[in-house]
Amino acid sequence: MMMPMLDHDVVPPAAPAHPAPGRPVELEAVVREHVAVNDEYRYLSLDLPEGAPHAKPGQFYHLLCPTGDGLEPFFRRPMSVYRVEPEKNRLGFLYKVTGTGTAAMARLWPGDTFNLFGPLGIGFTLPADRAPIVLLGRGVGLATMGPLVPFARENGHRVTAILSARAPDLVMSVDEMRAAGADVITVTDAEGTSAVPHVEGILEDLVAKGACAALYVCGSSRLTRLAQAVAARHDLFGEVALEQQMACGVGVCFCCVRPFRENGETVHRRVCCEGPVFPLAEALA
Amino acid sequence: MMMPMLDHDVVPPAAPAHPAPGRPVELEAVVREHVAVNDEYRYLSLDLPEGAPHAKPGQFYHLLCPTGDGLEPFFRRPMSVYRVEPEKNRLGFLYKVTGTGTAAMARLWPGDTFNLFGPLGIGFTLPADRAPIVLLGRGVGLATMGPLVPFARENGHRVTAILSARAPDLVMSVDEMRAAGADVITVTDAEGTSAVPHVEGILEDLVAKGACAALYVCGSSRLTRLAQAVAARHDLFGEVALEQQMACGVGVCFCCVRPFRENGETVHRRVCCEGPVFPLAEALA
Amino acid sequence: MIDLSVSCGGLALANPVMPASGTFGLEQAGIFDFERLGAFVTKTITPDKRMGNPTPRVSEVPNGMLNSIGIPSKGAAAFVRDVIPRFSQWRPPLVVSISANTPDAFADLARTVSVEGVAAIEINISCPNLEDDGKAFAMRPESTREIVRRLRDATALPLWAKLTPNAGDVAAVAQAAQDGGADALVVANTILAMSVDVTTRRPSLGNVMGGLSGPAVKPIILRMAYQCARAATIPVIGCGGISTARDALEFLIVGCRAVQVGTASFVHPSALVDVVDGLEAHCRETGIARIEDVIGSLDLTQAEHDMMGGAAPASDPAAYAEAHA
Amino acid sequence: MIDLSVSCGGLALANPVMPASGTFGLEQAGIFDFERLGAFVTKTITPDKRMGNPTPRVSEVPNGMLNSIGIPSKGAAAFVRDVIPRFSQWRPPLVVSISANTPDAFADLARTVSVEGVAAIEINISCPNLEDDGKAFAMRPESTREIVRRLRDATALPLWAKLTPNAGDVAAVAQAAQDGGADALVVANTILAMSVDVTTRRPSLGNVMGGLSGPAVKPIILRMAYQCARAATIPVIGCGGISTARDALEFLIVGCRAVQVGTASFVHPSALVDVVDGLEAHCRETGIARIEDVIGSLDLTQAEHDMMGGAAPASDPAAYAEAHA
Ligand SMILES: Cc1cc2nc3c(=O)[nH]c(=O)nc-3n(C[C@H](O)[C@H](O)[C@H](O)COP(=O)(O)OP(=O)(O)OC[C@H]3O[C@@H](n4cnc5c(N)ncnc54)[C@H](O)[C@@H]3O)c2cc1C
Ligand SMILES: Cc1cc2nc3c(=O)[nH]c(=O)nc-3n(C[C@H](O)[C@H](O)[C@H](O)COP(=O)(O)OP(=O)(O)OC[C@H]3O[C@@H](n4cnc5c(N)ncnc54)[C@H](O)[C@@H]3O)c2cc1C
Ligand SMILES: Cc1cc2nc3c(=O)[nH]c(=O)nc-3n(C[C@H](O)[C@H](O)[C@H](O)COP(=O)(O)O)c2cc1C
Ligand SMILES: Cc1cc2nc3c(=O)[nH]c(=O)nc-3n(C[C@H](O)[C@H](O)[C@H](O)COP(=O)(O)O)c2cc1C
Ligand code: FES
Ligand code: FES
Repeated sequence: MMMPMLDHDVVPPAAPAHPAPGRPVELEAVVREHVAVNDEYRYLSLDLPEGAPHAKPGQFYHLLCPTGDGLEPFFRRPMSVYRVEPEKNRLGFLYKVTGTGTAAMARLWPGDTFNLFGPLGIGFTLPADRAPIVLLGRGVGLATMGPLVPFARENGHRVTAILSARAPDLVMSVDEMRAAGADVITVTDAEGTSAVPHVEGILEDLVAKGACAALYVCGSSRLTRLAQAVAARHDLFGEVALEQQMACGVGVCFCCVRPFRENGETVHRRVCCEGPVFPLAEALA
Repeated sequence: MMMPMLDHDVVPPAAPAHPAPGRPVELEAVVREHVAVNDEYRYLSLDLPEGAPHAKPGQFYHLLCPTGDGLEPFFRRPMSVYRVEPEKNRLGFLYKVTGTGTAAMARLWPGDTFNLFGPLGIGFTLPADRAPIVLLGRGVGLATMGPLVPFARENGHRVTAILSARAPDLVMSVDEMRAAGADVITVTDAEGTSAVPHVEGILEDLVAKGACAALYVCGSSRLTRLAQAVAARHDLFGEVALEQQMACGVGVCFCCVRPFRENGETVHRRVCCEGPVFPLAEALA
Repeated sequence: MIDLSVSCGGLALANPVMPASGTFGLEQAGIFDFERLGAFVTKTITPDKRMGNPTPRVSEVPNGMLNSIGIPSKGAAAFVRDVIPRFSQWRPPLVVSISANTPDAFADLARTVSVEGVAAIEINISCPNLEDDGKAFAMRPESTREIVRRLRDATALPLWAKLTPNAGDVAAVAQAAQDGGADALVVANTILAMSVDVTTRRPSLGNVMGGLSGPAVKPIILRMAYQCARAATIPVIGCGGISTARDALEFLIVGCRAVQVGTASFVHPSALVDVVDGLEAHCRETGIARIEDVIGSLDLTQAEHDMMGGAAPASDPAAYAEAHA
Repeated sequence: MIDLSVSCGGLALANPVMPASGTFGLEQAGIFDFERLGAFVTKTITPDKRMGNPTPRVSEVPNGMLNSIGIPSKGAAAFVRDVIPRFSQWRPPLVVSISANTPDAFADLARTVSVEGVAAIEINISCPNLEDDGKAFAMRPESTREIVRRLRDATALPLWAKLTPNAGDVAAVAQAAQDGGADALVVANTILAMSVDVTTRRPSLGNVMGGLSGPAVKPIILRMAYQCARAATIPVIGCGGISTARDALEFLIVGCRAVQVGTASFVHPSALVDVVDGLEAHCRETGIARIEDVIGSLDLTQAEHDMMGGAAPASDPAAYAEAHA
């Protein structure tokens, strides 16, 4: 490989090597802003203490959600970074209230402290050669994809984002992604545009146009299988960000395993430290 | 007995019968006021919901202290009423932060709700005949004694309160009790006036002057034993308010027992429902 | 109308919710509506008058409590004379909990309380058997079978055997109780535990060790109730850490026919009635007509749940036949 | 300078704090300072490569967690080759946890890991013995004595026997392990438990049942550690629900010579080091020069504590000789 490497997170498609994550720390962040984005999602912006390490796109923090008044989350909760602003020492999460921990988190007020542990895990890698990339996300997956857009644009990649949701008002990040320089295509169940064959058509078009040299997917098993098929068909580089329940978040408890294909065998890998971003082809989705 | 009875809480010294407590309920009170009285004590005033039953002096509530941020009290905490204001539908507690529950309670803000269960237990009874009474209290005991002053005054009793504390600035309620019509004598460790022989002298003087036909004591084993001796010597009516750790608060779990003398035998009685106010002579203090 | 009624251990109950022994008494009559309960269960009584243990008798721990109340008791005679008749004013059946330290005394007591007004006897066999080195009857299958048989012969009333979670093989003890003639199993009593005040270096209980109850024990007792429900054919009554209708549902789903609520009533005085209301609400919301349909409905199909909304491929089952770590 | 050092089970430890097996690994090297630990304890390894249990493998419960990780293992050979040497860069001694399903395989494994760099072997005998109907070795005193004896013959390294809290008589098992030749006892592994998702009616773990750990188990395990420390003369290492220095002190006060911290590290990644710091601070604040002075310092004098600041008269001790309810 003779191509210039822009960053150690940018590797050739043939041998995607993962960057070593920054050393994680436990820290007390302070809530800056906490708003409802739509009926389901909330955006939480935090000020980090001086000198805190910053996350790369695809990495996550393990959050100690506050206890009290009947909500007693015991474990930490994993959450991908949605916005990373190292220059302002800020961090943003985009999240959906689904259970105890996120409900407890939803009660944070500006000025409250919030205990985070991170950054954790291995983030996204970009293909070499400023190759154009396509993001495919649904639901919470959009949050994980968020910071990939500016990261790829800064590294000279053209970005197309296909955002899937149940209804048009639940598609998030369209404006942010456009502002960050992505072409955005939205598909929704309500409009009948989110079905696999239709999305497959969009992807094939992009591949044909030379706009899709690498595929990134998150938030849906269905879309992951589709992306795997398209990537295999055209021999594209690809990554998938996966979720699994976590306890330790650092690789010692082995609770967060998912099955992968490796040399024809099924093996278990830990989402927290061998992922959450994995080679697309190897995931058993 | 031919004496007129002012109230069913006012009974002749010879046969003190306890009034039946009002039916206790679980309710959500709202914090009106929450202030530090001195370095150790706080005053919490609550608005009760419409129609809530009101406590009698000496009765208590069982408080569900809020959980959160590392303070996770499991049991309710018993707390005597310090101020009862049925006409305003209000209730006040005077308390000392001593551990988990009271520390959690100390974080309540005006407007917060606070879950109470009560009123519970059996309160103070007054002697018949508008006989003059003497209150002897120390520490938290003063809180329990608080509402006895207006109650006794309204029923025509002359009241002398002997308030004991480590130091003069820790004696509470002096002004309130004076305003309610009590003669107040303060004794403190710092001034060297709180020792048993000195307090005994004060009591003997009061008895000699005819100002002490009944004795009420709370908050100190030492003072309880003194009061027992003086009451026995002069055949005075007397009551003591006792404390013990509680779980149920209503008499079913038998955790809150203390030993009493009954016909020469030692028996256990439950502080929550057979007290917390007991005949002075019978307590093994 | 949701049908909450269950038959359980020889009794027809209006609903499957009753108090746990030692956490309920006539003192609560003004606090919640006694008519709403599936049954009454009294504090354990012993043949003779007893004082109980030294104070402190309780101590709180994270999400639970320790108690070493002991069994203060006014004796069986006073109980039969003064307490039993007072329950006749309400409809729910009365279950009397008894205990004694020898088989003879236990059998005598069973006879003594087999009177008008008593619907069933719960035998608290977690107490030490003085004829067996002080080991609790329910610690071993053999001693359980024997004492239940003795008591079976002593009374015609339904017999509920309350097991101890301190036994190493609760399912075997459950089977033994069934063999001995028990009509139902109460799973279970408190778990032996302790805590220490680090400042004074004293045990937090006057009795040093005591029984743990409350939410902290629920996952352990639920497991035992499940094991007993699989091991025995007589009804299992779940008891341990049940505070809400959801907790009660967990026990019903794993196969219990009824539940007992103890410690929760100390935190929320109306917990028992709240659980009844919650069961009814759950049935209504999920379209269940009879609570009987919930009992034993545990779904053991191996679908690995997928965090991403699809069904993940099942992994190799052979590789999974491993013990928990 | 506070002296935190203890001798424990054949090793001299700089302090009494170490990780619990299965909650610690090389992955944490960047997260807290490994030099601060009293010892390292590895995840249990098995002779062969294993996959572990189906997901979900963990579930949270009030103040604790359930796990059914199983023992995913790369096998002993890979472990000896790849993992053991990497620990030599730090000073604390390395304790390797092993397990197997037959006495022969267990003994072989003990020999395999008796290599340079290993200071002691912790034997996880909570696993099923396939030659005894799948009952875990540590469920009964006899099988415990036998397996410990077998392993005692297989290695010259100090042997720490890790007991299961699911046994009915842990103190008897502790004595048996000592008889078999164990150098220390780890009390204890997780408590078998379960929980159910009321909405799906599925067990919350893929494996149905799993082990309970975390603060919820502390009062139970503390009681067992106390019983074992009284029953055995070899050191007891407390393990169960320890999250803070105060928790660790409770175990030391009842007689443990060291403690292991597991689940707490998942909530606070620096929990182990925080416990070490907390022990030191406690000693400093209370004027204790050596942590040894805390060990076994439980005060059993029967002074009923009085809520009113005086000493209450002790009640009749005879009347108190009763079982907990
Ligand atoms: C690497 C990673 C990144 C994530 N990023 C985001 C994000 O940016 N925005 C967002 O809204 N959500 C994200 N999630 C999902 C998020 O972790 C869950 O929604 C959250 O844990 C739910 O917790 P709860 O207490 O509200 O729900 P409960 O259902 O009460 O949680 C119970 C337990 O299940 C776990 N759990 C439940 N759902 C999930 C899930 N989908 N993934 C992992 N664990 C789960 C919880 O952590 C907890 O341990 C991410 C998950 C992972 C693994
Ligand atoms: C009838 C009655 C009336 C009381 N009235 C007042 C009052 O008006 N003002 C006031 O400041 N205090 C009063 N107390 C004492 C008050 O209940 C305790 O200070 C409080 O329970 C301490 O709880 P904690 O969680 O802060 O302390 P912790 O030490 O953390 O409590 C641990 C456990 O011990 C119990 N406990 C600790 N101290 C006492 C005690 N003295 N009495 C009973 N239980 C105790 C707690 O309730 C809890 O269950 C009264 C006690 C009783 C029994
Ligand atoms: C204060 C208290 C007293 C108890 N007394 C008895 C008793 O007398 N007899 C008995 O069989 N169980 C007794 N128990 C055990 C309970 O009946 C029940 O088995 C246990 O508390 C678990 O249920 P819970 O977690 O809902 O409280 C007592 C429990 C408590 C907390
Ligand atoms: C995720 C997890 C994995 C575990 N794996 C092992 C193991 O491999 N071997 C073992 O002996 N104990 C294992 N345990 C048990 C712990 O070592 C410890 O005994 C138990 O968790 C109690 O301590 P704690 O409450 O501090 O976690 C495991 C516990 C957890 C939570
Ligand atoms: S969460 Fe513990 S190994 Fe991944
Ligand atoms: S607190 Fe339960 S009987 Fe008094």
